[in-house]
Amino acid sequence: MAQLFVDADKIARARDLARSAARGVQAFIDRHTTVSIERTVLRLLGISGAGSRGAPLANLMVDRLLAAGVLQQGAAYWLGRALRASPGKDPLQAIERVAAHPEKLPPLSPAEHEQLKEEMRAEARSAVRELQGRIEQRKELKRSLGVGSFEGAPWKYVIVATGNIHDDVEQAKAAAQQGADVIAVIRSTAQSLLDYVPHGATTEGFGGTYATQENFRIMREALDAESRRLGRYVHLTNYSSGLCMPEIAFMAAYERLDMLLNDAMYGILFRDINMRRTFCDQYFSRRICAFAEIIINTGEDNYITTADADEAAHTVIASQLINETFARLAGMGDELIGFGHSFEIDPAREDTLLREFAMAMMVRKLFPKSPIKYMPPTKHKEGDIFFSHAYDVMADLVAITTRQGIQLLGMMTEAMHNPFLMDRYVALKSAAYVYRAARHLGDEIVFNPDGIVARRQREVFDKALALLEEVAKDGMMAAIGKARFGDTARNPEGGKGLEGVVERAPGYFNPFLEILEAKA
Amino acid sequence: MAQLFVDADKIARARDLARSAARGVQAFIDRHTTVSIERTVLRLLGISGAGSRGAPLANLMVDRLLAAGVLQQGAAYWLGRALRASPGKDPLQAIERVAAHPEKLPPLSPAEHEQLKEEMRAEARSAVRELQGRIEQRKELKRSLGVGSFEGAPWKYVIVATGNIHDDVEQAKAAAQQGADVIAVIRSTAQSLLDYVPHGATTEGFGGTYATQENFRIMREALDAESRRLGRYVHLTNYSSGLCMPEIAFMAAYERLDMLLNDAMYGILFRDINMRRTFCDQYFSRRICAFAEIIINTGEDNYITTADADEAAHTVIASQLINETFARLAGMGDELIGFGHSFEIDPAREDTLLREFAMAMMVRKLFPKSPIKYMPPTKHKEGDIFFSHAYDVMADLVAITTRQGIQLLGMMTEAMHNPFLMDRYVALKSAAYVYRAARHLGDEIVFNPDGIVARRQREVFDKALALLEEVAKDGMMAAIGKARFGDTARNPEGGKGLEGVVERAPGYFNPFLEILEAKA
Amino acid sequence: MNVPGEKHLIRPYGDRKDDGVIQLSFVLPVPCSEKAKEAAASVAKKLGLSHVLVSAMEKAGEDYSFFVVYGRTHMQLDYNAIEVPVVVHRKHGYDELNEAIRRDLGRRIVVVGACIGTDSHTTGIDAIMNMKGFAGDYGLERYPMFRAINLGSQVEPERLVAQAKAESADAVLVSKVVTQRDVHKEDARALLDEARRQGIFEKTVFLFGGPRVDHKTALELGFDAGFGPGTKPSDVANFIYYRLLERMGRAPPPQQTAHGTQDATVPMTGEKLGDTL
Amino acid sequence: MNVPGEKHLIRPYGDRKDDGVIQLSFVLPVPCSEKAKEAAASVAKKLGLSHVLVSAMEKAGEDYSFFVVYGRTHMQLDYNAIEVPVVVHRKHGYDELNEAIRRDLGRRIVVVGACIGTDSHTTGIDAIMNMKGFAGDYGLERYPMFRAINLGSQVEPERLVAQAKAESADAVLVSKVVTQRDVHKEDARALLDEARRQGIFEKTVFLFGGPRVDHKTALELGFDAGFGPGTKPSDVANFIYYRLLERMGRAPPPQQTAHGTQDATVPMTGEKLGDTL
Ligand code: B12
Ligand code: B12
Ligand SMILES: Cc1ncc(COP(=O)(O)O)c(C=O)c1O
Ligand SMILES: Cc1ncc(COP(=O)(O)O)c(C=O)c1O
Repeated sequence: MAQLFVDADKIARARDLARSAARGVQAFIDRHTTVSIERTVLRLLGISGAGSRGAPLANLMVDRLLAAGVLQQGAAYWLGRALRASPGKDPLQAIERVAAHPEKLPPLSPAEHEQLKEEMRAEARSAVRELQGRIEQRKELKRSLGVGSFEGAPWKYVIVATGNIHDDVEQAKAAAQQGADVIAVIRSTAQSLLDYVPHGATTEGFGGTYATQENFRIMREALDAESRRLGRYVHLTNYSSGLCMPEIAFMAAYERLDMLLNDAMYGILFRDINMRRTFCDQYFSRRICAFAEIIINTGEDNYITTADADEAAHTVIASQLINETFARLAGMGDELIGFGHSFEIDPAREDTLLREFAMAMMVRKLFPKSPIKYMPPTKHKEGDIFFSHAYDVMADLVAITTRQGIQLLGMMTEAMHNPFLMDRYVALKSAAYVYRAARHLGDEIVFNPDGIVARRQREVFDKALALLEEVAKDGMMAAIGKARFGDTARNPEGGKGLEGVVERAPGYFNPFLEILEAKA
Repeated sequence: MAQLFVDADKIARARDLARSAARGVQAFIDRHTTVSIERTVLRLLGISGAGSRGAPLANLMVDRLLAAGVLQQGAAYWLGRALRASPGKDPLQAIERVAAHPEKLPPLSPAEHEQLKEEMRAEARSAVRELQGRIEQRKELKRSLGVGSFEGAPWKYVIVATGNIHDDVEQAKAAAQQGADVIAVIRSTAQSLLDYVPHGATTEGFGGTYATQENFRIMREALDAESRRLGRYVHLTNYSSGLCMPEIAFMAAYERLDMLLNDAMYGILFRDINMRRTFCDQYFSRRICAFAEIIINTGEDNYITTADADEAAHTVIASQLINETFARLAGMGDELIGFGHSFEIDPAREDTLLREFAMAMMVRKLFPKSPIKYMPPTKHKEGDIFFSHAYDVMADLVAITTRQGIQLLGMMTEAMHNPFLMDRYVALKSAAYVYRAARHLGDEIVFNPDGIVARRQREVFDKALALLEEVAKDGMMAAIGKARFGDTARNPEGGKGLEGVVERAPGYFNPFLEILEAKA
Repeated sequence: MNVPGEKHLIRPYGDRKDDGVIQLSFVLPVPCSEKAKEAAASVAKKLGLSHVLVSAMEKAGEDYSFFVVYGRTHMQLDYNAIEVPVVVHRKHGYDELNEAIRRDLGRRIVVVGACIGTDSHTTGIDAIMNMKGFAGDYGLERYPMFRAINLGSQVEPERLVAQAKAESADAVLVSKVVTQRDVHKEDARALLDEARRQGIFEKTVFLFGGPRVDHKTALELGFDAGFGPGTKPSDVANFIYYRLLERMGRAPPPQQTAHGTQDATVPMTGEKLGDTL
Repeated sequence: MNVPGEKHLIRPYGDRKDDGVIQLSFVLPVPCSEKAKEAAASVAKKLGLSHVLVSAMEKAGEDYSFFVVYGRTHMQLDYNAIEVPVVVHRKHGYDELNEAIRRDLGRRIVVVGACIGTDSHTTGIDAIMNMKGFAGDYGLERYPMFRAINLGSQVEPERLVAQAKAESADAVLVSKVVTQRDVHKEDARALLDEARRQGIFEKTVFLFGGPRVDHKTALELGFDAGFGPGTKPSDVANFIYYRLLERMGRAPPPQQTAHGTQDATVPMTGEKLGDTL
C-alpha cells in the first residue's frame, strides 16, 4: 500500500520542468565525448588488458589520442585507422604509431573511410552480440530461480566491504544463505576519483573493495553457485559512479551484474567531479545499462545524510525527477530506474515514523513502475547497537508496508565500522521477521487525507516544485552552481576530470552509440 | 486510535452473560469468609507484628479461632470479646485465652453485644480514617508531579526482581531515572502459596523478592524521593495474588502502592489455589483496592503464555469480561480496572503484527474507560537478544499506536534471566524512541473494515461469546472444572487453601466490610 | 582446513578471517564520564582484548553507565580438540519404538513426571508428557507403550517419589525452569535424596529437564540424563527405552555426552537448537 | 564508597551488585552444532568468565555460527586508579571568547581546515568550521575573531599545508572519518610530515578530529590535540585560544588528557558524550 496526497497537475508540471531542465544538458551531452566514454568503446572492442605498470591498455591508448588532440574523432575510428596502418601489430603500438604523427597519415578516400567505419561497425555488432549473450545467461538463471522472500517483499540488500574480494565472497555467501537478495560490494573510498579502472583481483581497499572486472567476475561466479544451491537468485551490484561510469557499466554488463549505483549528479556533488564530465559519462553508462537491463540505483539518499533529512526532503524528490528524465533520455525503461531515498530523519524528533511514511509512500507512488531503492538510517546511528537496531527495525516496517522495491538493510554498527558478518546476520533475521509480521499491513491501513502524513507530502512536493521551477529557469548547471542540491555548489569549469571532456568533431565516430541509440 | 469491528449487541450480550455467570459465585462469596480476609480485618485493627518464629500475629490469632471453630463469627468480634474478657492483656494472649474455651465465655446481653460491635466499629472507622489519610498523601504527591512521558503515552512498566529489596531499590531508581513510570517488584516464586505474608525486609528470594509490608515501605520511600527529584511520579506495584490477596491489598494500600496484580481466576488456574478461597479473597481485596483507588491489573496475559496465543485469544476476552463483573461487584470503578493482555503470537507466523493490532484495539475499545495493561512477548522470546529486541519493538509500536494504558516493557533477555539493569535500560530507551516516532500514528491510520484485522476481531469475539454462553449455562465453577480457561481444569474441592474458607455465621461481624460496602 | 587428527585452529571472525572481533556490553556502577569510559576500556583490556573501541557509553542511571564495546581477542581454539562424544544409538520413529518396546520389554513403560518445588512452569514437562507433545512430535501420553503420569506443577519431592513408588515407575521425569541462584539444582538434589530415602533411587531412571539444564550438570547431580531446550518427546522416549534395555544388559551404554540429550539418542542439528535456544 | 585516596573497587553489575555480568557476541567460522556451542563457551571461559551461558547459537551461514553469551568476570577495577587528568582552563562563552582574543591576541585567529586524503566526510569539519556549527553551537566561521578557511573534502596534504602557509594560519584543522585499517592515522602522519617539509610544523597548532579520534592518539601522532565525537566548535575555539596564549608564554599548559578535548577545556558531561557516541 502507498498513498499519494499530491495533486496530479503539480506532478505533471514538475515532470515538465525536470524535462526542460535536462534538455539543455542533453544538448551539451550530444555534442561531446569523454576519455572514459572512448575507453569504454575500446573495451567493447576487446581492448581489455593492462600495461606493464598496471595501467589499462584502454587508458594508454585514449591518453595518446587525447594528447595528440584527435580524440574528438572517436577512439573507434582511430583504432580502425591504426590497425589498418600497421596490420597485425599489437593495437597499443599501432595506436601509439598513429598518435605520434596523425598529420602524417595518408588521407583516406571517402570510400575507404566508409569501409573502415563499416568494418568497425561489424566489430561492434559482434561485440554487442557477445555481450547480449552474456546478459541472456544472467536473465536465464534468474528466470529459472525464485526471487526475493515473497511476492511484493522488498529485496533484502546488504553490503560487503572487507577490502579483500576473497573475504567479500565469504561474507556474501553467508549473507545469501541468510536471505540476502542483493549483494553490494562497496568500493574503496579512493576509487571514484581514479580516472581508470584497476586491473585484476584485489585484496586491499579502504572502506571497501576495488571495483575491477576480475573482482566482478569472482563475486558473480560465487553468487551464481550460491543462487543455484539456494534456489533463490542473488543479485550483485556495484558502483557505476565517479570518473569511470561508462567503463564500469560495461564491465558490469559483461560480468553479469544486476544493478549499479548510478546517479546523474552524485559525482558532481559528493565527489567534486566536473559536471560536464559526469553528465556525458552518465549518459553513455545509462545507454549501456538500458541495453544490459541493469537496474540503476540513484543516490538521493546522500543528500539527506549531508543536509538535514527533514529540511532537504524536497531536494530528494526534485533530484529523482531529474534522474528520471536523464535516464529516459538514455533510453532506460521505468522498470530499470531504482530511485534512491532513505529513512534518515533525526530520531530525536517527534512523529518521525509518520514523516518517513509520508516520504516513502510519495516516492513509491511517484514512480509506480520503478523498483524503489530504500536506504536505512545512517547519519543518526549511534554506538548503542541495541538502539540502532530498534531504529533499523522501524525502517524495515516502512519498507514492507509501503512496498519499497529494494531495501538496503540497516546495520546496528553503522556508526562504527563496515558491516561485520554478525551485523548482517542480525539485520537479515529481523528484516525477515518484520516482513512476515507486517506482510499485509499495507493493504489494511489507510492514512487520513488531511493528516500529518498527507500534509507533509504536499509540503515537500510544493518545495520540490518550486526548486524545479528555479532549476528550469536558471538551467541545471547554474542551479548546481547555487548549491541547490546537497548543500554543495559546483561550477561547470571546476572539479575533477574536465580535461577529459572533448567536443565531438563533425565526423565523430562511435559505433556502439549508433547501435545503442538505434535500439531505443 | 483503536477501532472495534464487533457489533454492539454481541458485546452487550457478552456482558450480560458474564454478569449472570458471576452472580452465582457472588452469592457464594457473600455467604463466606476466609482466614486471609479475617487476618486482614485484624491487620486493619492494628495487629501488625510477628510472633517469635516470625509468624505474623494475625495468623496466630486466626489460626486459633479457626481451630476453635469460631471464626465464622468474624475475627473482629472475637478480638472485641477477648480484649473485653482480659482488659490490658496483649491481644494474642487474650485471643488464645478465649479460643481455648469459647464455650466457657460468659454470654453477652444483646445490649453488651451491640456495644461491643459499636466499639469495634469505632476502631474500624478510625483505622479507615488513618488509611484514607495515607492514600491522600499518595494522591497528593502524584497530583503535584507529572505523570508518564506525554499525554496518552502508555506508562512504561518495568520489573525488578533481584530477590534482595536493597538491590531492587538500586535498580528501580536507575529505571525511574531512565523513564520508567511503574516499578513492579516481582515476588519470589514461592510466595503465592504461602498462607501468610512474611515479615520485615528480605534479601533472599527466587525469581523475585518477597512481598512484605516493610519491603513495600522501603521501595515506596525510595520512589517518593526519586519522583520528587525527577518531577515525574513513579508508580509502584506488586501482587495481590495467591493465598493472601486481601492482606497484601491492605498492606499495599497502607504503604501507598499505586497498583496491584489482582485477578479473579489467576490463583485458581496457575497456582492451583482452591476456587472458593480465591473468589472470596479477590472480593475483599478488591473492596480494599476500590477504597484505596489502587489500579488492579488482571492476568489474562498468562493464558496465552500457556496455551497458544492465537488459538486462546478468545479466552482472554471472556476472562476480561468476567474480571470486569467481579471488579464492579466489588465496587471498583472502570478507571481502576487494568485489564491485562499481551503481544504473544508466535513470530514465526505471518501477519502477526496485524493480529496483534486486532487484539490490542479490541481490548482497548471494549473497556474505553480502563487503563489497559499490555504485556510484551515472552513465550517466544529467544536467547538471540538482538532478535528479541526487534520483537519487543513491534510490541512498543502496537502499544503507542493503540494507546494502551500501561505497557510492561519487553526484555531482550526474557528467555534467560530476570531483567538486568542493562536490559531495562535498553528497553526503556527504545520504547521512548518508538513512542516519540509513532506518537500520532494512531490518529492517522484507519483499518479496512473488512480486512484481516477486522475479521480477526469478529472471529475472536464470536468465540469469546460462545465460551461465555457455556460458562453462564454451566456456571463459573463448572466451566473452570472443564478447563475452559488457561487449558487447566480445577474443581471446587481441589487446590490449596480450601480449609481456610468458612461459612459465615448468621451473626458474622466484619466492621470493615460494612464500611467498604456502604461506601460503594 | 579441517583435517581430522590435525589441529583446526579457529578464532572469532568479524570483518576479516581470524580478526578475533568480539562485541561486549555491560554496566559499571559509576556515572557516565570520560573516566568511566576509560574504565570500560580497561575492562575489555583486562579480558585480553586489543583494538578496544568503546562504541557507546549510555547513562543507565545517575550512578550507572551502560557500555557497548568492541575489541579483538588473540586467543585461538583448536576446534578438533573440543570433545562432544555423540552416542551411536539409532533413534526409532514413533511406531518403530512402540514396536521395539513391545518386543524387547514386553510391557508398557511407566513414567511419572512433575515440575517440582515452587516452580509452576509446566509447559516444559507438559510438552514432553502430554498427548499434544512439542513441535509436532507426539508426547509420551500418546505412545501406546508408555504410561505417562504428569503430576503438574509445584509438586514436592516427597509426593513425586511416593507416586513413582506407588506406580512402580520405570522413570521419573523432573522439570525445573526457575534457576535464579541455582534453585533448580537444590530442588533436583532434594528429589534424589528423597528417592534414596524411599529406596527407589537404584531401580528407577531419573531424568532432569529445563531450559537451563544440560546433560553434564544432570549427570553431576546424579541423574541418568539431562534434557535442555528444544528437546522432543521422542528423544526422551528413545532414551528411556535404551536405558532400560541397557539395565537389562541388552544394549551398549550410551557414552556420556557433554550436552543436552538430543545427541544422546540422535546426532543433533545445530540449526534446530539455534532456533529454540 | 568512593573515599579519595582509598581504593574504589568496581565490577560489572547485572542482576546484583558486583556479580560481574558481561554480555558477549561473536561469530565462529564453524557450522552450528553442539560442538560449536561448546567452542563458544570455551571462548568465554578463556576470557576468564564463569557461569558461562551460551544463550544463542544462530546459523549465520552454512560455515558460520553467531553466538550470544553471558558470563561473569571476576576482575575488579580500582576506579580511583584510573587516570583522566582534566584541564582546569575555564571555558569561555561565545562573546567572552571573542573579547578575550581581541584583548589578549589583538587580532583574528586564522584557521585552515580540511578533510584529507580520499576522505570526503565533510560534515564533521563543516560542523566545526562553518557558520551553522553543531548542536546549536556556532561554528568558527561565525566568530568575529576567527578567520576560518574550510577547504572541504579529499584535500591532499600538500594542498592543505600550502594553503595554511599562504594564509600564515595559526592552526590547521584536520578531519578523518574513514578509519578502516587505520588509514586515518596514515593520512594524519603524512600531513605532519608535509608540514615539516614545508616548515610550518613548529609555528602552527595542529588539531586532529573525527569519530574515532581521541586526544591520546592525536598526541602520539604529533598533533596538539585530538577531538572526538560530540565535539563542539566552542571547545575547539577555546582550545586554540588557550594554546596560542600558552605559546606566547601567557597561560598554563593544559595537562595532557587521555581523551577527546571536551575535557581539555571543560569538565565533560558523560551524558552528552553518551548521546553522540
Ligand atoms: C510461560 C512462562 C510463565 C508462565 C508459566 C505457565 C505454565 N503453565 O508453564 C507464568 C506466567 C505462569 C509464569 C510465571 C512466572 N515466571 Co515464567 N516464564 C514463562 C516463559 C515466558 C516461557 C516458559 C515456557 O513456557 N517455555 C516453553 C517450554 C516448552 O520450554 P521449556 O520449559 O524450556 O521446556 C523444553 C525443554 O526445556 C525441555 N524440558 C523442560 N522440562 C523438562 C523436563 C524433562 C523431564 C525433560 C526430559 C525435558 C524438559 O523440553 C521442553 C520442550 O523442548 C519464560 C521466558 C522464556 N521465554 O523462556 C518465563 C520465565 C521462565 N519465568 C520466570 C519467572 C521468574 C517467573 C515467575 C517466578 C515470576 C514471578 N516472580 O512472578 C512466575 C512464577 C512462576 C512459578 N511459581 O514458578 C523467569 C525465570 C528466571 C530464571 N531463570 O530463574 C523466566 C525465564 C522469565 C524471565 N526472564 O524472568 N511464567
Ligand atoms: C554521512 C556519511 C557519508 C556521506 C558523507 C557526506 C558528507 N558530505 O560528509 C556519504 C554518503 C557521501 C558517505 C560516503 C561514504 N562513506 Co560514509 N558515512 C556517513 C555517516 C552515515 C555519517 C557521518 C557523519 O556525517 N557524522 C556526523 C558528523 C557531524 O560527526 P563526525 O564526523 O564524528 O564529526 C564530529 C566529531 O568527530 C568532530 N570532528 C570531526 N572531524 C573533526 C575535525 C576537527 C579538526 C575537529 C576539531 C573535530 C572534528 O566534530 C564533529 C562534530 O562533533 C557515517 C556513519 C555514522 N553514523 O557515523 C558513515 C561512515 C563514516 N561512512 C563510511 C564509509 C565506508 C563510506 C564510504 C567510503 C563507503 C563507500 N565505500 O562508498 C563512502 C565514501 C566516502 C569517502 N570517499 O570518504 C563508514 C566508515 C567506516 C570506517 N570506520 O572506516 C561509516 C562509519 C559507515 C559504515 N559503518 O560503514 N558517507
Ligand atoms: C550514486 C553513488 N555512487 C557512489 C557512491 C559511493 O561513493 P564512492 O563514490 O566513494 O564510490 C554512492 C554512495 O552511496 C552513491 O550513492
Ligand atoms: C494476577 C497475577 N498474580 C501473580 C502473578 C505472579 O505469579 P506468583 O503467583 O508466583 O506471584 C502473575 C504473573 O504474571 C499474575 O498475572
